[in-house]
Amino acid sequence: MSSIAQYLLNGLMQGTIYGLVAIGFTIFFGVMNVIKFSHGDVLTFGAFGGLVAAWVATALGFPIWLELVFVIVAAVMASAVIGAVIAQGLVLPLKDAPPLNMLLMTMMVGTAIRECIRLFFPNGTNPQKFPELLPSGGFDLSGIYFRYDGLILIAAGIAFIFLVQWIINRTRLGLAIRAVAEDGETARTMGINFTLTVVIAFAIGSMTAGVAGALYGLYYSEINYGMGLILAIIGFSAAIVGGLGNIWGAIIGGYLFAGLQTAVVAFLPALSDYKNVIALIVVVALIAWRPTGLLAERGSERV
Amino acid sequence: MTMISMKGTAGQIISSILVTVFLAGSLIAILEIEDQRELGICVAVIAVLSFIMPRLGILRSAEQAGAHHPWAVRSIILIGFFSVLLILRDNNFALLMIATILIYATVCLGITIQTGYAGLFNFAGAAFLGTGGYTAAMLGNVTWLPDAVTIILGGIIAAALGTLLILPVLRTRGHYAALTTLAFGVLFNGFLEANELLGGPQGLKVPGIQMFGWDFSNDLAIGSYTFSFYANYVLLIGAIFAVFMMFTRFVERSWIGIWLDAVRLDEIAASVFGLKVSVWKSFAFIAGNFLAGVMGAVYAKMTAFIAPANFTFGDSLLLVAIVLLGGIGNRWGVLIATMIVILLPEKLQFIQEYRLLLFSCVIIMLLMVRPAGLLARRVRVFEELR
Amino acid sequence: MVAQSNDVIPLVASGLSVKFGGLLALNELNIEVRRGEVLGLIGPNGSGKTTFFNVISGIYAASAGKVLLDGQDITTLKPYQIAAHGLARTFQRSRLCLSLSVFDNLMLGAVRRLNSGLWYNLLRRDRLAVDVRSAAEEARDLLAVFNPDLAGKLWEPAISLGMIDRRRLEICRALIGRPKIVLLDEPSAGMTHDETNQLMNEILEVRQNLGNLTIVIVEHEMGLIERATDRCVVLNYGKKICEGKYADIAADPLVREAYLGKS
Amino acid sequence: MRDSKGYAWRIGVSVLALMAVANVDDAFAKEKVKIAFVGPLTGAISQHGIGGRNSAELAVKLKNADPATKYEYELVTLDDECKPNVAVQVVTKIASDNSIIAAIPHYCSAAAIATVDIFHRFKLPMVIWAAVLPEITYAKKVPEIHRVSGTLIGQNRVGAQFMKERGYKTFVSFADSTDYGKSMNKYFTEFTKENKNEILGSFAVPPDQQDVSAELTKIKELNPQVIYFGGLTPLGARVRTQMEKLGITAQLEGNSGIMGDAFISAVGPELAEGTLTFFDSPPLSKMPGGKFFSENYTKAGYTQAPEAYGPFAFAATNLVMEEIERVGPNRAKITEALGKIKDRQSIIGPITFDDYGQNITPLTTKYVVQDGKWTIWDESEYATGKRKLKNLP
Repeated sequence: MSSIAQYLLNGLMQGTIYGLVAIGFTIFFGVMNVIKFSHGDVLTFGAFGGLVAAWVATALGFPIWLELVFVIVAAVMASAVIGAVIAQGLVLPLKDAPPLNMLLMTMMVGTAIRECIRLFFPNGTNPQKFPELLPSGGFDLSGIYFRYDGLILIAAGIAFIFLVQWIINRTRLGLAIRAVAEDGETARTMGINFTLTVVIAFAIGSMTAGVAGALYGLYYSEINYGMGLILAIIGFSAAIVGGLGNIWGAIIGGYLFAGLQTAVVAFLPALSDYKNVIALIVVVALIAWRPTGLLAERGSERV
Repeated sequence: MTMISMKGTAGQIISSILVTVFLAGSLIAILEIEDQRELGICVAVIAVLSFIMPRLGILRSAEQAGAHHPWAVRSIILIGFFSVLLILRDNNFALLMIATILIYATVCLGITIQTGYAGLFNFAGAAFLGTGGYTAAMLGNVTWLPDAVTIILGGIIAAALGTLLILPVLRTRGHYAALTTLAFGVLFNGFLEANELLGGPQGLKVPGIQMFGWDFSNDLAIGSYTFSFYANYVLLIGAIFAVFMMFTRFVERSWIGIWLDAVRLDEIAASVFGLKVSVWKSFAFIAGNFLAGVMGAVYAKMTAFIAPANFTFGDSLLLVAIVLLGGIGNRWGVLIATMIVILLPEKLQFIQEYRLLLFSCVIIMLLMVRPAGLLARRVRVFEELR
Repeated sequence: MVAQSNDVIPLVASGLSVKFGGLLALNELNIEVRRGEVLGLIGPNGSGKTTFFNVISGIYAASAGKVLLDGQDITTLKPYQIAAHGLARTFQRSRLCLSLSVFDNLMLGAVRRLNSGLWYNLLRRDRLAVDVRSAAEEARDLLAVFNPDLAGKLWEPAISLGMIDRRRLEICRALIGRPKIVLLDEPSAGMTHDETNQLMNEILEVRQNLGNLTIVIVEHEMGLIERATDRCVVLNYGKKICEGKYADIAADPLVREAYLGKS
Repeated sequence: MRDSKGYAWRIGVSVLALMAVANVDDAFAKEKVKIAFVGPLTGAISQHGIGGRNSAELAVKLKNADPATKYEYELVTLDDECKPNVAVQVVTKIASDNSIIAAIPHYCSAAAIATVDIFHRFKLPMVIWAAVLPEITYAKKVPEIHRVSGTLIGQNRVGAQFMKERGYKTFVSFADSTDYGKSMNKYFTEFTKENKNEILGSFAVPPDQQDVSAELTKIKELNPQVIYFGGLTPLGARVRTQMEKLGITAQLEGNSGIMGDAFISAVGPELAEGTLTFFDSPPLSKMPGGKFFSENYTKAGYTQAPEAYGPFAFAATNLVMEEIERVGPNRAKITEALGKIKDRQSIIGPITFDDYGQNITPLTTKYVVQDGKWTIWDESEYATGKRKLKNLP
């Protein structure tokens, strides 16, 4: 029984990270009808930003809790900046190009970010040690090993999900983003600064990646330049399964994917290396069954 | 720059000769030149020429020639092809690169039918290429089966595997369709890595091609010239490429071509006027995958080895990049884009680990500068059938 | 194809309803279209005219009731199956394939009449050439009825045409398939008064050549309805509120109320 | 953060150097001889490829600096991206370029297997500097094929015996799903069964898998004394850190794939402490030419570490150049000369090629991590008993 709970805990943590990544995809799709495939590498960029902040913090002798805040803020800002730069410099100019051009361009941007980290970050190819800033150890509750940092990170992840949810649905800025998502032209005529809103939306979407990157580093205490690609594929699948444009869909998609992966290893250990294969098979089957995702995407085609 | 009058049959023939000589010449130059400085100059000259040529209307009239005197243009192209083969006859590496370019160009013809004509996103091109390759590997030790049949079977099995994806592909649109094929591509690669029967990550050896009683691994002697054994593959793949270029042209220049375009542009209108959209999408999807499967089998037999690492998500991305950069839906654009996308990383070997970075930046730049691709697709005109 | 006997009514909608979520777009509609007539379908915006067309052509599914085309039940058929029964239509917002040539757009309308076999298209190129030539000829003649210089632009992309020529192309696309019934959705939208008249004459002229084609036309231009239709049906909030000759319905208080609101 | 301008300066200089090399007209210089280096310079394990490339470059630089040599050597470097089809492409390029006399190819086994036939077809002699899969040399006798690095059989045989002596009984194997991992697992299982120890389970995950907590939870259930890891540094680091997170206290037994300071810096000295591994060469410091190699390597200004197989690339390049000095730049002569190499001194110790071209002298050395450094077992405090391995019975 105890290991079932342990699997649940692992799945929850993974699901939180996949959910955060998927939220980014949903926001970009909502606002610009664009799949920004470099999102996974923006996450890596954020994580490396956090790592650099950690080095600086230890150099300046910050206390642990201040270093933790400094790392998370740096990760979030790094991703936000690069997300905004990509939006302004590459996504907006290609706004009217066919979707395939945009998809390919964002994939190449992802590759470029990955290569830059690998080449120009000192020893970029090697896995990097991420400092342990959270209290280590854990406590045993009837056989289940609960780690302090695991619990804190899951809570932080879920808190951030609600924060983004709140920004999008409860603030004026969120209203502007949703208006632009609904219909760019009308939003513009209503006096919303289209470009600025899009850039801010991309920045917020990238911030979720930054947080996910920092959480990833803190939880696994190791980051590497190539972790973005597989996270992008999983985050993209989660956002689509949940129904693009729908924040809750992305979150559910993230936990679903993590659950699938954990279930395969927990119940079919012999197939553990088919883990991603099986999860993706389920994703394809789900899409065949509900072609616009579980929580149907915004209205079907107007005739 | 006023258009020099290239009208009239003579003008058109001359222009198509000029275009063929230019293409053949730049291919030979890029393959033969190793020194970085000379290569830089050569690339600059090619860039300038390819900037001037359309301005002089040479490209336009070469196209006219293709429409009005198809067999004349085809023979010019054939002569060009054989002269390249003759000049590079003992340069093994150059011939291998030409064969690789023709393989990728043919696969991209298939993807052009899928994405360019029917509008289906296919991010699993490498998976179908791999299916063909693994079919050739598995059937390798079935000695009584002639290689021609193995290659065709590669295509059939790839097409059959594609039908598993038909339902999600047909029911989804836009980004959802992209996910379905993307997930399938990643899944296929994961399956190969984990599967023992198919040789797992270590890969499999694949026997070479024996056709018409001739072992392709022997050097070829024609008249007084001896050709490297890769020439056998270049000839076979060149022939297959020519057949499928004609197949793609016939598909595009027929009622089917119009139906595919209509399905891409407006499914509802297409259905309202009587087109069973699922039939035409399936036709395009299966035809494209068949092409990928056939060339996968040939590619595996030529490189005599196959492993999952060859068919990753990145390779599928490469195929999509080629089709896009060439000018979506334009057959000749696909050939030229394949040359660029295959030769560029090879020629960038001298900057070693910075190769991939520069390659991705070049693609981004091309996408920003020429979103419609190198040779944008012209409106279909049936006038040669008039 | 079912032999077209004269007594069977070409198009019958009985008890036809369509629900979008809570909204009842069509409410128990009973409409009959007689052979060879031009039926006007009028009503204020949002009264369900276009929804009616979309249900008949199979794009929207009916929530209740039945639709018969030549006596055959087409309620649950898909658009391409209904087209095979000889029904063609135009769209309120033009749905031309703009990047394709005028000829290609027209040929889409003639899908039923063209041979789409793989063998034929890929290998019988000579026969195909003959087919294309005759199709081009027929296309030119049809376009010439509407606008002679449009007939000259067969190989131009549809995007290069002006608004009115695009509307003519869309109508020709519906007619070239020699359908039994044509549904015209606001053909005169965006046209001046005399342009509308001229367009209607061209439609009626072509109708003669095609042997008394049955037409259902949705229109706001009352002058055109008066001149061109044999009968009219007035819809309001998805219900049929009046039916009959134009003169009678024009006088009907219910119709005036529907259009002008309570006086 | 170290100033990244260091990189820009290095790129600038190498580009200028390349231009200069192309221009200089060597009227009086010695005859130029080209040898090729092939390794994974892009992708997840490019640190090993770049470390190997730098070491090979260093060997060529030192050789050219020595006035007594007859020829001037030029190293042609190519990236095989650790992919078989790219490997076939680049090897065909160097094999069909007659000015290239010999090659130092491949870190990745899948790439090496794919190109063995091409080296044979074009009679291009080569010395593999890293790929450890046995089939590369032992599949069939090919005169052109040689390998300085040991196969992974030796390290598993010695490892299984060593763990038996320590008294360990129950094992779990955790390998990556590449050919390297599968082969490691195969020989680990073979020799562990030979020593009558019990394998409770074996797991395989793709090398780029980020989260292995699910598999480790399963292992925690099985509660083995030792976890055997068959894979490379990136995955190894993740396994070790996530073991700690899940409170798994099993002893970690590694392989040559995690040798090198990348593993220790990735998991941190405390977690790396006590990790055992078995590697077919003495540590750099203990190698006969070790100090000489590491001094020159840092002096040459390479920022990327040579990694575990750097010295092997250096030794292989030197070996080839020594043979060229002896018999002249001719492929057939070099192939024959390499075949006859016996007890040839090199910085990684004596090199002897058997008739399959496999270097049979590398002695498997036992290592344990002590205070953040790979230390030879016999010289460590674990051997003297001052420190204890984990889970000792």
